[in-house]
Amino acid sequence: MAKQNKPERDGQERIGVYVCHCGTNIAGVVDVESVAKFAAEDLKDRGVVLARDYTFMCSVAGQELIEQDIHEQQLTRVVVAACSPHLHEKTFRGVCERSGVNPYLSEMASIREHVAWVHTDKAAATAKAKAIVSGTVERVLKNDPLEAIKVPIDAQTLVVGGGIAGIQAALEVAEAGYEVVLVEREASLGGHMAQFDKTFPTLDCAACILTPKMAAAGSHPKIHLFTWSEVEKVEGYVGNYTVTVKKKPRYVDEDICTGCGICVEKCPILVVDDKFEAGIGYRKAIYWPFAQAVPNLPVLDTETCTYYVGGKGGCKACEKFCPTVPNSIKFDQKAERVTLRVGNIILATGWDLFDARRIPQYGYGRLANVFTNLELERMCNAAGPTGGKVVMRDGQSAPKRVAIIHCVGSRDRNYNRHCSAICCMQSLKLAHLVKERTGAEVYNFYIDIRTPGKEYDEFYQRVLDDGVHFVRGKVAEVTDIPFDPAEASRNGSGALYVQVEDTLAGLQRRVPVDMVVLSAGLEPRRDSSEVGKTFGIACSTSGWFIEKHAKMDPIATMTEGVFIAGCAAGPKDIPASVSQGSAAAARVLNYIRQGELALEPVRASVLAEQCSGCRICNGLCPFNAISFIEERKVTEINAALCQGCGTCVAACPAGAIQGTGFSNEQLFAQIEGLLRDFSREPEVV
Amino acid sequence: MTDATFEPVIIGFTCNWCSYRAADLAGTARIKYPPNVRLIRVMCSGRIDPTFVLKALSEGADGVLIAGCHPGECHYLEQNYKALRRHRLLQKTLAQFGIEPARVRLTWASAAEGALFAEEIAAMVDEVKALGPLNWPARPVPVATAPAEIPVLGEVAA
Amino acid sequence: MASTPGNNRLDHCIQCGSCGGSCPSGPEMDHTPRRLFALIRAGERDTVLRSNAPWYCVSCYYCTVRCPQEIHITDVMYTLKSMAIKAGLFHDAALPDFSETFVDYVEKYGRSFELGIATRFNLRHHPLSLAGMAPMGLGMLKRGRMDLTPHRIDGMAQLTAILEKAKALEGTS
Amino acid sequence: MKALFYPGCSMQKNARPYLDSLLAIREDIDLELQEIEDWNCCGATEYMSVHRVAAHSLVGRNLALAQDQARDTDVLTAGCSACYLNLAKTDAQMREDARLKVTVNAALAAGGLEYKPGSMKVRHLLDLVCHDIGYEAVKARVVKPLHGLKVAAYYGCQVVRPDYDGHWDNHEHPTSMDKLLAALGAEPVDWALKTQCCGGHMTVIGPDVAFGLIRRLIHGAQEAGADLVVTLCPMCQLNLDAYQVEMNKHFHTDYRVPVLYFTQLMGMAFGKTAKDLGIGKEFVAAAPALAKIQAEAPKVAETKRKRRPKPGDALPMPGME
Repeated sequence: MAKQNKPERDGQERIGVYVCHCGTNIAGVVDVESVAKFAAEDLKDRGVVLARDYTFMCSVAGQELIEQDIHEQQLTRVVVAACSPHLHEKTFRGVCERSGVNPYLSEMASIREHVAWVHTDKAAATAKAKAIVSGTVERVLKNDPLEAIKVPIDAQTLVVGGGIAGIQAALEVAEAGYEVVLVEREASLGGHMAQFDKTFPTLDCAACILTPKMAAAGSHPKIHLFTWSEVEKVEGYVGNYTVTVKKKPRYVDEDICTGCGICVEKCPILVVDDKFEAGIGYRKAIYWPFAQAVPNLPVLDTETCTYYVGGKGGCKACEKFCPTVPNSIKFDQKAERVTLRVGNIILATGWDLFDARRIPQYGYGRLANVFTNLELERMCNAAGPTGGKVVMRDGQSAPKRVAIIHCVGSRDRNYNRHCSAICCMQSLKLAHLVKERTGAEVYNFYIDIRTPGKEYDEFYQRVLDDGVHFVRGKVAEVTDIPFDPAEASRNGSGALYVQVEDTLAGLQRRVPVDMVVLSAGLEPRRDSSEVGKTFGIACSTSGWFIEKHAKMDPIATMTEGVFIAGCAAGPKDIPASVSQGSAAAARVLNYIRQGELALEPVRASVLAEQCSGCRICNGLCPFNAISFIEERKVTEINAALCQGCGTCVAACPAGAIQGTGFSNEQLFAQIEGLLRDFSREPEVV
Repeated sequence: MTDATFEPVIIGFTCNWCSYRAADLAGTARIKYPPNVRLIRVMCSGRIDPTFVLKALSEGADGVLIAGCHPGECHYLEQNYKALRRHRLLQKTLAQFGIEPARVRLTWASAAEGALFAEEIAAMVDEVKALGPLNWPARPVPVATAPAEIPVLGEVAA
Repeated sequence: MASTPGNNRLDHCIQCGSCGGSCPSGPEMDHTPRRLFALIRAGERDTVLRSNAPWYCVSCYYCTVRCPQEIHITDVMYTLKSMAIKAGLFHDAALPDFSETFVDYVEKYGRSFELGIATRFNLRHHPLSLAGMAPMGLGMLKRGRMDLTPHRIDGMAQLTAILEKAKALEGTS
Repeated sequence: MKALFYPGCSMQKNARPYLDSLLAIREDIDLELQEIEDWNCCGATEYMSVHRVAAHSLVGRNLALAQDQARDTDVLTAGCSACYLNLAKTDAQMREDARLKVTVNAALAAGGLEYKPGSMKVRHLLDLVCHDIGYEAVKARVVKPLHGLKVAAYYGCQVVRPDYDGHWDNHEHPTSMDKLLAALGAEPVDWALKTQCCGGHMTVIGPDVAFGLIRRLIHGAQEAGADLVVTLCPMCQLNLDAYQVEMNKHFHTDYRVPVLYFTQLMGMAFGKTAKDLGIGKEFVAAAPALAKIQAEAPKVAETKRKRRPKPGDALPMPGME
């Protein structure tokens, strides 16, 4: 590394101040020349030897400007008044490092996000910018030259969620030759995609394009699969996470069971499967979620199995007929906990369907022939409960008139304000399938047809060719009660009336149909805030995980080492989920390949000679980094565990705990700088 | 004594993970709020030592805003609760210095709440403007501040 | 026009039609509430004030609770009615007259008086159907469910002062 | 429980049975009602169409009187939907809209009154009975359970919507009156039209619209197997009962579905006499329907044995919860 300019203590410091125009973003509101002049003149006594203002400090030219000044003017510290440090702190630290100044002797003064963009009064904004520059100069004087802390990265990666995004991420990391732990809460991989019959716009069969990836993930030597399991606890930090995975009991021994299926066949209990079959199919008490389940293992549902219900230990048919020796049915199997060390975590926890019961006027749960889109997907699926036939609730008769209602629960301030991105396309696909399977008259009720993807609008044209009727209007209600006997006689009993204003025709219509399909929107997982807390990341007000940057870094989060992919961060279609899975994997591989990660050198440490052993700080650290040394009656801080929050630094009555990066001296100086009143000194004209 | 031209100066302590990003988000969303607050970034609201607040007030600030993550969402798990404890204690100390407790306000703002944080700042500016300038060093300390009900030791012993 | 005090969220309307679809008297309206908002935004002041929609509104609040943009549609209808009266533009005179007859009685007695309202309104607008109303009127009388004479509240002077002041303020508000 | 009571104009004569039955059952459910002295009309759905601020001031006078006369209760209750809605709307909008609060109070000042928004909690009578007095307390008072009586609970619109203060469980599918009827021993029928509109003032200014709506409600109640409809609003009762006769003339039909108030049914279950409860004043006589109470022995609802589903059976039906 280049020779470092020796940082002299106060007095001989040579500070360079650079005020950025950021085009007109800053210069449009803040008088950048006057701020630069202020730094050069009013802060000369504080060590500022040079102050410039320039159009784009973050540009190559801007950076070279600093490098040139450091060499020609022997600058020892740099202050850049521009945007938020979250954007370019690394850039300007890099400039210093390249030109022989310790990177941590540079500071950014945020005069764009905190001044120019949020104030309109130019004079007040300029005055505020000057104060912030003064505060930052005082602070930078107190900065110490530091070295980034190198943290080793454990090469194993944790992927949470076995949907298409999680599978993709796990496969990409494993293919690169690194270990992956894939944890899935349900009994099999596949996520919601496994429930679909066809996918838009290509009408590929969902199972045909998903199961190969599931099988690959299931059998990949580098992927350790934990299905029917949940992550219970996460400790540690990027590169060194200790994760506790709770394997829920399957009551089937995974190593012995061959997946022959006799137990499922013999089990006498048939119950409604409201998980995979979305409530319109049945399953046994011991069951596979679906035929192509990976792993190919059944799981026993203790709520419906007679052995457990009433605790009388009855039936046990599955155990009797199980051919394996020793018997793979284990009624007393308990939950197991496994702890693992991983370096990075990818959350691909997916989405929940909006509960259509929350709109009573659509009649779901009350009117027999009102279905949700997932129920229709299961009906269309050849492996589904109706063998691919689209039928009404009686299980036999095919509908002659079907209504498909878009935006159920979406784009509505009473329910979910967001648009679910895929529910128009899913409605078009379902319209096509219903038309194809039953030849029925199909009515789609929409507010806007949104077909943003490749070949999406072409698919819409195809559905128009099918002769599907499109009525623009948000459906007001669905009722089975005719308005008057005349309407009843026209449509026969059992008809459902979709009451809507056809906004293009400008009149209120009551469209009689036999079957209504509610295209419900995507919602964040109901437990997304708990999961967020477990992994130390935040949820937005509507419940989706928050990205590090909505546009520039959508798969990272603010917590180093935790990444998000797929619908966990917001509604998106399958191609986007797959590409986010790959993107998250690429980012993780980048970290693994580096082998170590440079962390902010922000740590606390105890000056033993000043520590009075009062132990006030001992209880303050949730990371147990603070420990009391009995023999020497002083406290010590374990730098590896310390996360640098500084709570102990603030609490120490003797000031014995030092905090690098945010020391008391730095903050006191910044306060003084911010509040220094320059009006008394004569304004140098 | 609040003349119309008084513009309070308020020092704002924000934590790197939540409230500082809320301020950034208010910026990217171009949400306007009064320019009276000057922000300082710390890693966590737990880092804010009550002496920083007293230092800011003695240096001429008319108010101090402390903004951390919502309880339960702290990047360091629970350190914002300690900021809450310190703020409650500080309120008592301020009262004894004759400083209106409303001048030091504690609030929470998550990274997604740019608009809320801007509103919080605007509300505080109005409140401090109503209280008038602090210029603490010159402010007389009210005498009868000790609450009467502290029993004299003698009575307790008897 | 957009100064309707009901709610200035009119510009948030995405023309989805859930109000028009929910309205019990929607089919009889010349313009559904949705179309009225489009007309308001198009500046079609006269067409809007002449519309019979606000008068056919039965205040069942279906539209208000179902509006995905949380526009207080029923309140806007009330505002349109009072603006129509002020502007003297309405579909047919009978519609506002019922409200005004009701108001007259309340302002005279402090309480409503069904018999008076019904007879005066029908006399003026549907004299023929007055005869048709007789059986029901008699039925009500027979069952003691109709007063023959109005009752005046004690604080009439107080109420009148309040209403006069309110109307004066409303003129300005 | 003590509450200030705003009876409203309809209860004086048209809805006299509602008032009589309420006064009759008052002790049984220990509900102490203190009528507001010299209350004035709430403007129903008409006054607001002419003058907005004056309408709020009209209602404001009632709120101010209630606020001044209130002793050890801040609950203000009304039996009629329109009165309840206007009181609640004025209170809520004065809370939200500072300009309206100032203007209305300026008007009230002309009468020497002032109303501080939020000082009165405006609640509908049914809301008090179901949620404050409670189904158990009501059940405990039942002397003569209404077994054998099938009832369609009709909520109308202005009580459940817009529900400013969120008292009601659901704008579209409320269940509290159904539960109350069950507590009385009656059998509430499953009836989807329970919050559809009764036509309101359309019976006067647009009879065809009103008759269509009334027929749908009456026809729906009959289809659902109800012996009678029970409502909680004088205007709904008027439209469904008195105008049912007119509707029959209009459509040449012969519907005979009686319409009573829920307080009358409560009175029946508490063993009060029909006369005390004002039963008999309805246009479509309720006597034949009421005769069904305890006519035959209550058939015990046989629990259908959950037989095991077979393929080809109907698809399973999602529950309401």
